[in-house]
Amino acid sequence: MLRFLHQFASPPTFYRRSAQLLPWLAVSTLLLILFGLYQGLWLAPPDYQQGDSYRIMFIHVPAAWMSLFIYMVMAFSAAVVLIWRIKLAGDFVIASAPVGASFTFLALITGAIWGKPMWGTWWVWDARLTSELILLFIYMGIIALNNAIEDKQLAAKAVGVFVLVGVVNIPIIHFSVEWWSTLHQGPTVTKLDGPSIHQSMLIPLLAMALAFKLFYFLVAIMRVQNRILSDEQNKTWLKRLLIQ
Amino acid sequence: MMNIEQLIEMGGYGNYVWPAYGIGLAVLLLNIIVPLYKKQQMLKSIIEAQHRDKKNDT
Amino acid sequence: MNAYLAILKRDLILANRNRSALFNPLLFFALLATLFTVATSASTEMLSEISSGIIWVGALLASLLSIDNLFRSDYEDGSLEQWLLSPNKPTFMVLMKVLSHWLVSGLPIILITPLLAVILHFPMTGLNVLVLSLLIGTPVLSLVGAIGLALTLGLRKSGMLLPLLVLPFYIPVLIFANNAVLISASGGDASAQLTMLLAMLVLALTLTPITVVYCLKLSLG
Amino acid sequence: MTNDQRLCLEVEQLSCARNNKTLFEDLNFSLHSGEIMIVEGNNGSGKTTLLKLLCGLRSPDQGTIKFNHQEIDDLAREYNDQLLYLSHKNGVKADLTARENLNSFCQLYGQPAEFVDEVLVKMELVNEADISCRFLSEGQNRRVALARLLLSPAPIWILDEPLTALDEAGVELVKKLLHLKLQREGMIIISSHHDLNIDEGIGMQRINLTPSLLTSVA
Repeated sequence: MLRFLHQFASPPTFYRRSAQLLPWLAVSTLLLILFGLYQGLWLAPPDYQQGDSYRIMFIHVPAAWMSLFIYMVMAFSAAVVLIWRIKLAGDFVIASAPVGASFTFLALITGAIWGKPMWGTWWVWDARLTSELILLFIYMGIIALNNAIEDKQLAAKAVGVFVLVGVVNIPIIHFSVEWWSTLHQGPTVTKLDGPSIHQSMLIPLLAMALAFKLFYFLVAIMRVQNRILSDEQNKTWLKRLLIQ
Repeated sequence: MMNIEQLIEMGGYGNYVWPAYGIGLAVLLLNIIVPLYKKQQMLKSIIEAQHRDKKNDT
Repeated sequence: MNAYLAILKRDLILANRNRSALFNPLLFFALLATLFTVATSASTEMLSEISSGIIWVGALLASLLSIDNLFRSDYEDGSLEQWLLSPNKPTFMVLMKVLSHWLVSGLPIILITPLLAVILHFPMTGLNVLVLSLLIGTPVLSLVGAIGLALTLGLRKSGMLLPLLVLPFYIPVLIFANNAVLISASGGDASAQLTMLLAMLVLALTLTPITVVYCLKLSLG
Repeated sequence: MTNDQRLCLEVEQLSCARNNKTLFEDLNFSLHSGEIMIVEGNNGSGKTTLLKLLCGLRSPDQGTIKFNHQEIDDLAREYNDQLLYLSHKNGVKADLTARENLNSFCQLYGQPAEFVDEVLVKMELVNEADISCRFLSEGQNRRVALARLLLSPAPIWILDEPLTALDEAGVELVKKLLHLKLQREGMIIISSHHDLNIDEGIGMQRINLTPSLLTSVA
C-alpha cells in the first residue's frame, strides 16, 4: 500500500495518469446525471402525500450525502499527509474543500426549498439543515485557514490537523443538534425524508449519488492538476509535456 | 409518463422543483468552469514563460 | 514535577503584574449582557427566558476574546519554544498554560455570573446549575480555543480566522450547557446534561494537548 | 569518555523548502561529542530553519536526523532532555526580573535554585538582578537569555546567533563558555557571523548554506 502511494504520488505520474482518467470521469458523470434526472423527474410517479415536490429529494439527499462523504475522504487524505507526509494528499485535501463546501451549500438551499411547501417558511431550524449549516461553516473555516497560510506545505499540515479535529467533532455536533432539535420543536414536524422509498425512486437516487461522487473526483483531480502546474512550473518534465 | 406541460407544471410545485435543480446545475457548472479557467491561465503563463526563456537563450 | 507548577506560578505572577488586564473579560461580559437587554428591550418574562442564553454566549465570547494571551506573549518573546523544548512533557505544559489562562480569565467570568443573573432576571432556581455548567464548560472552550490559537499563531493577518475556526466546535457545549440551565431553572433535574458536559471536558482534556503541541510546532517551525 | 558514551548526531540527505522554494538539499554530516559545527550563509539561506530542524521544532521534507542512531521524531522528549536551543528571541519575560527569569529557567531544567546567584555573578548581572527585564538594555536581556548556557545540563547546544547585541565583554564570556563546553565533551551547533576564533584543530566543521558553496569540510 505504501509503495503504491509513493509511486502514484509523484507529480509527473499523477498528472499523466489523471489526464487519461478525466475524460472517462466527465462522460460517465454526465450520463449518470441525465439518467438520474430522467428517472427521477420523468418516470417516477408522484408521491401520494407530497405530490411532485418530493422530487427535490433526488438532488437534496445526494448533495447532503456528498457533504459528509467528501469530508471523510478529506479526513483520510489528511491522515495520509500527516502520517506518510505525501505532498499530493495535501493538495487533494485542499482541492476537495471547495467542492465539499459547494455540495453542503447545495444541500442547504435545496433542503430549504423542499421544506417551503411543507413548513410554509424558507428556513426551519430542522436538525438536518442545522447540521448542514454548521458543516458549511467548518468547510469555510478550512478554506479560510488554507488561504491564510502562504507556505503550501505548512498549509497542508495545518489544514490536515484542522480536518482531523473536525472529524472528531462532527459526530458530536450532529448528535447534539439532533437532540437539541427534538426538544426544540418536538418530533411532530415531519422530517426532511422522502416517502417510503420504493424501487422506482431508489434508482434515480442512487444514480444521482454515484454521479455526484464521480463529479467530485473529477473536479478534485482537476484542481490538483492546477496545483501541480503552479508548483512545478519550471520543471523539465512539464515543459516536455507541454511541447507535445 | 408525463408530457411536457405536466413536467413544467410539476403538479403545482414547478416553481420549487425547477429552481432547486437550476441552483444545482449552477453549482455544478461553477465547480467545473473555475478549475478549467485556472488551468487555461496556468498553461498560458507557462508557455509564455517558455517563449521568453527561449528568446533570452538565443 | 515542580516544572509544571512552576510555569503555572510564573503565569499567575505575570497576570498579577498587569492586574488591570484581568478585568477586561469581566467588563466585556457585563457590557455584552447590558447590550443584549437594551437591544432587545424585552419584557422581564422574555428576558428571564433568554437570560441563560445571553450569559452563556457572553461567557463564550469573553473566553474567545481572551484566548489570545494564552500563547501570544510567550510566542512573541520566545519563551514558548523554550518550554516546548524543555525536558518536560509538552502536553502537560500546554495543560498548565490552559489552566493558568482559565484561572485568569475563565474563573472571574463565573464569579460575576450571579450578579449578571440578577440584572437579567434569571430564574434563581437554576443558578447553581448555571454556575456548575460554566465551571465544566468554560475549560472546554479554553482547550478548543487553544487549538485554534496554536494554528493561527504564526499568521500575521489572522483577525477573524480564530473565531471562525473555533466557534463551530463550541456549539455542542453551548447546547448541553444551556439546556441543563433551562431544565434546572424550571425545576427539573439536569444531571444528564451535566454529565454530557463532563464527557466533553474529559474528551477535550485528553485530545487537545497533543494537537496543540503539534500545531505549536507548526507555527514555530 | 568511552566511545559508547560519545553522543552523535547524524544528518542524511536532509532537504528543506520554505515558502515553496528549496533552501537546501541533500545535506549530510555527522557530529560527535566535543565537536562544534558552524553554520554559515547569508541571510535567508536557511540557517535558522536548519537549526530548527536539528532541534526537532520542524520536521524535514526529506532526509533523516538521527541522535545516537535513533530518529529524533521518535525520541521526541528524550531528545529534548539532551538539548538546549537558543534562538534570536531571548525567551525572557519582560515583566519578570532577571532573578525571577533565571529561577523559572532552573525550574524548567529541574536544576536547584542555588545556581541562580552564582550564574548572576558570572553573567555580570548582579546589580540588575532585581530590576524588571523591561528596563534592561538589549545586551543585558541577551545575557539573561544566555544564562541558560550555565543553567542547563543539556549536552547539546543549538545556538542561533548567540553573540548578537552583546558587548566585547559579553562576546568574550560566551566564547569562553563555548571552549569550556567543548572541553567537557559537549556538542555545539552554532550559527554566527562573528569569528569564534576556535582553532581549526579540534573537531570543527563548517557548513555554508549559500546555494552555490554548499560544501561540508569535516
